[in-house]
Amino acid sequence: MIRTLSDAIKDLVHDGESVAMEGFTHLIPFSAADEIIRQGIKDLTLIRMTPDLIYDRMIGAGCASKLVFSWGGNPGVGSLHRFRDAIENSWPRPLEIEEHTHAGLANRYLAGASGLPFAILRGYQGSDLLDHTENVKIIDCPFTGERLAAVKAINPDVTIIHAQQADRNGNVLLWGITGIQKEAALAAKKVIVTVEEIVESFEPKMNSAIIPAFVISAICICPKGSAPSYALDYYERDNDAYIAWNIISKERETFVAWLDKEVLNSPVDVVQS
Amino acid sequence: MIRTLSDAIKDLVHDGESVAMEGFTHLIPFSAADEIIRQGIKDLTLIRMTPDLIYDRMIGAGCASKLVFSWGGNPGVGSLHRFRDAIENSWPRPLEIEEHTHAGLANRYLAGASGLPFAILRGYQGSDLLDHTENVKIIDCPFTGERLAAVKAINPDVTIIHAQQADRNGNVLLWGITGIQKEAALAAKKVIVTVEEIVESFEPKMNSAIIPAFVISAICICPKGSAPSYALDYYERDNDAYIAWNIISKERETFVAWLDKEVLNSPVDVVQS
Amino acid sequence: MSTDQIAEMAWSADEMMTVSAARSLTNTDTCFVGIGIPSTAAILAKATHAPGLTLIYESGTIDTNPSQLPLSIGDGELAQTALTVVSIPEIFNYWLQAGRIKIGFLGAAQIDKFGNINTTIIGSSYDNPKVRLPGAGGATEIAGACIYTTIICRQSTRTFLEKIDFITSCGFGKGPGSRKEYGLTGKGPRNVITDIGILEPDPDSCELVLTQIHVNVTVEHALRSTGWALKISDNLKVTQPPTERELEILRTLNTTSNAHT
Amino acid sequence: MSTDQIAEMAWSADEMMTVSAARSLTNTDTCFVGIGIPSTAAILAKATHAPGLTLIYESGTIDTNPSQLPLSIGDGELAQTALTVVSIPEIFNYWLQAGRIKIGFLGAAQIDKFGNINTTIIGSSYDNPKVRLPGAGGATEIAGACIYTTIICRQSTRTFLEKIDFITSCGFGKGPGSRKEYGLTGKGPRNVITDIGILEPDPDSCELVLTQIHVNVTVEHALRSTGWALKISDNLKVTQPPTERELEILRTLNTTSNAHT
Repeated sequence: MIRTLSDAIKDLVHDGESVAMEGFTHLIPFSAADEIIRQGIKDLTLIRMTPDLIYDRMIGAGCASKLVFSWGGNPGVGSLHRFRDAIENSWPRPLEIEEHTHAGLANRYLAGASGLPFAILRGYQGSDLLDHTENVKIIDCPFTGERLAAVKAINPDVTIIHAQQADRNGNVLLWGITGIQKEAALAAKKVIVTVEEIVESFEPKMNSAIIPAFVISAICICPKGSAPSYALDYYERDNDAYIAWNIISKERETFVAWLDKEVLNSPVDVVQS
Repeated sequence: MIRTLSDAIKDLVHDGESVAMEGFTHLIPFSAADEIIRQGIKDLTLIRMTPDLIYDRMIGAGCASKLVFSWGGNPGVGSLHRFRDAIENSWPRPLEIEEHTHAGLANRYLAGASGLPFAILRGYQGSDLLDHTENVKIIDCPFTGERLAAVKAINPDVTIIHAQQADRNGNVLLWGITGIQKEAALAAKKVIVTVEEIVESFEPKMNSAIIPAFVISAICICPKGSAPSYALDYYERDNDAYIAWNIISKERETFVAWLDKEVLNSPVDVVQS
Repeated sequence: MSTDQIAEMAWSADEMMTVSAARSLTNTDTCFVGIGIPSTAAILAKATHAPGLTLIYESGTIDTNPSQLPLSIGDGELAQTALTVVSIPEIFNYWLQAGRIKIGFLGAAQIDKFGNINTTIIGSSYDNPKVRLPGAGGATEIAGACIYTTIICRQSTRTFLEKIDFITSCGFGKGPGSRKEYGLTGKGPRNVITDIGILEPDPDSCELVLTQIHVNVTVEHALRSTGWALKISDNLKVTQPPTERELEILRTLNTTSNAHT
Repeated sequence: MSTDQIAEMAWSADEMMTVSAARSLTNTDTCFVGIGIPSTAAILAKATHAPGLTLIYESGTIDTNPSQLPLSIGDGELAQTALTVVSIPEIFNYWLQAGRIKIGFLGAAQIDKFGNINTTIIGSSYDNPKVRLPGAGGATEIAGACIYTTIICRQSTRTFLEKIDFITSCGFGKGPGSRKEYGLTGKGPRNVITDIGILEPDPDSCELVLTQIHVNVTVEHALRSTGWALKISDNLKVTQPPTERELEILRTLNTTSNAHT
């Protein structure tokens, strides 16, 4: 179950599939994204609450035909230029979007992880988003008559997450901001986890989550696999890289040059356990 | 916010209220139950997934007029005799019951904690329980048409739980089997937490939950407050006491004698921070 | 059974039942375990032929490795030896309901020929029961959502009934099509393992059929211990006796427990 | 403002806005914080008059105590200094949706006189926007479920509009009754804090009224910076200038951050 990243992506991610790559600011699986770009995988439906730089790269590289998201900015910096260029100008190809609120998309994952066809929340109402999105309906509470939002379960073909540690049996430990990763993984048909390292046993951590091996398809060892986001207790967020992205990504030419140098011609280190 | 148990129960638990005292085998708040019995509080609607010895005592002592539950046995031993005597023979008073499955009652708490009027689950269908319980309806999924169970939110007037530790600010840490305690606490209007001890700061624990002070009404220091159940890393489950209860509780006379000696005339130690 | 047969046996009928249930689990299974004999059987499987078996209890303990038999479903031993412990809503919603668990191991106070089980009341009235049993606990949704269930209980005309007093957890309901009608996502009972033998559902009628009989037990005894006209498989197998190792480990487990099961 | 007025000021308009927002929080509040100036203001409040303030971010960090300004909503600093960190579904369902948070601190790209805000698109077409903004994030449900919200944004005729291009998050909707109709459980905007002053909703009409003006700013400037016929309170107050301590702590905070807000 411990495999190289290139093998895992080749076997488990295919053209036209829906792919969720989660990690809320923390533990964003950048190495896996770069490998998907290198393998030239196309027509993906990319799902992620915050597209962030990871999907800005993939959208700019032409991997995606659809994006399901709930907040598309460069946190603390400003716009995601490749995301905007795709939506505003269809470059490098048209990008269909399905837009949600954070609470709505989180509950779509939650329903998916729970084996339910939908989830309910107090949300969307009073927002124009309700007129412009799919997979949200307003229903009546069968007990009180209150009107609530129902969101359809989301079950990605593949979920990819990054974690600090796995053990030799393929169980995964992550800690700090654990975000939506457990739900995204449990909602998916296939699960790839990139990790900083393999350890002999897990030590107690505040605010940790464990994902058992029996729901995971592949583990790949990718040190610094979430940079320029961060892995708590391993490395810090590279805020300068987030700020620099604003310049790199602004124009197509600088983006293409960057992609060519930093991703396409920068193969992943092959790490095997 | 750190108070004596007798003061907290006097101020926060009143005749006729609905009270949830949770802890799934682990961390069952026995000391608080005994104090409710001593104060002679009556007509309570008692809510708990597993009534266990804690509610067998309270039912036998006449505190309850209604019980909401999902599994009423003495774990690994057999029957709860006071629970059965109340249902089968209305002793010491009639006991109305509202019976659920574990998954159903857990989701009633979950809806309560989430500020939703109901929750959905795949459950109850195919069981005769559906014809004999309240607050469950079968609804259609608005996306797929599948039929699912909807359970009404439960919001107890008071939830009482036991935890290993609180800090001086009134934040609570529990670990090990954390059960339904967080949901039961967050669903309630008032929350009492009895704890083994007050600590200066919390250390990381595997599988822990923290409940912030701002949702808690009172903290009471009750060492061994969950015996004869257990508090992980403090004391073990007193399995002999669970087995002995089968004898003590079988006949009304032995139960009454036990209650008189061990609860009514055995006042709680006053522990103040 | 004749007294001769009993005298010959180096094991009890409960031991044969527990060993048979243990054997039904494989090394790669995930098993949602109820307390009592189901738990003993699952721990026995893990201690013998299936060390990789993943045990999950409704207390939220996932991949737990108890070295002794727990008395309750939430003993400290289960938490301390688990890979992880999750909350009660999580264990039911994310793990059980989502269909991630292959086998649910259940007990029963009464069972009918469609594998429906009663753990709620004995008597004709829910409101005035003759005997009040513990109720559903996790069983209703375990029976609904595990890919398969295995029901483990002693076989007699008091427990194996044409009509049970209350359906707590659905097996095949009224027969073919019922599970689909109720929206139950799992496939239902795979087998019922008793102190007499093993019953399996007929693929067409869903009715439980005796497909295996324990060594030294007669078909006549099986028929006399069943409250409906029990069908016997044309291809009835005989259970291999417990091995010395199975018995030794089972008995060691039983001595390490306080459990009165 | 005249050039004279600007020369006199020992602080910027953004600093006055941030200090005013900080002052609106009390020591016992719980505050759900968005990133940028709302976060700066909340951290400033905690560092000055409200050390007991409970800060909650949508990344799941509860009761966090950052000593510097986070660039993102999920910086390591926020997790490491938090009482606890919960999952994303938990922060939205158990904490925000359940109405446990008193104040939601929100920014806006456009706002109308009923406190509805737009953070989604600029232009007349959702499908072909002139400018694509980040979208809702947590804002829609923060605006719905916090007991009150405070909106913090610079005031100009580009942002304060009679009709905004898209309602991302509901303030008072179409006016009295709208929040109830939409099932929104919170009370809606308590105030809008800008670089010019503070607007509060009229209790009857729900329309935002200028109730406070920052020192050295004129009413005429406020009127010219608003895209609707702004009503001025009969009882217009003037903001106390930032204290030396407020400015000193705010500027220290800003130098410890990479944030370009």
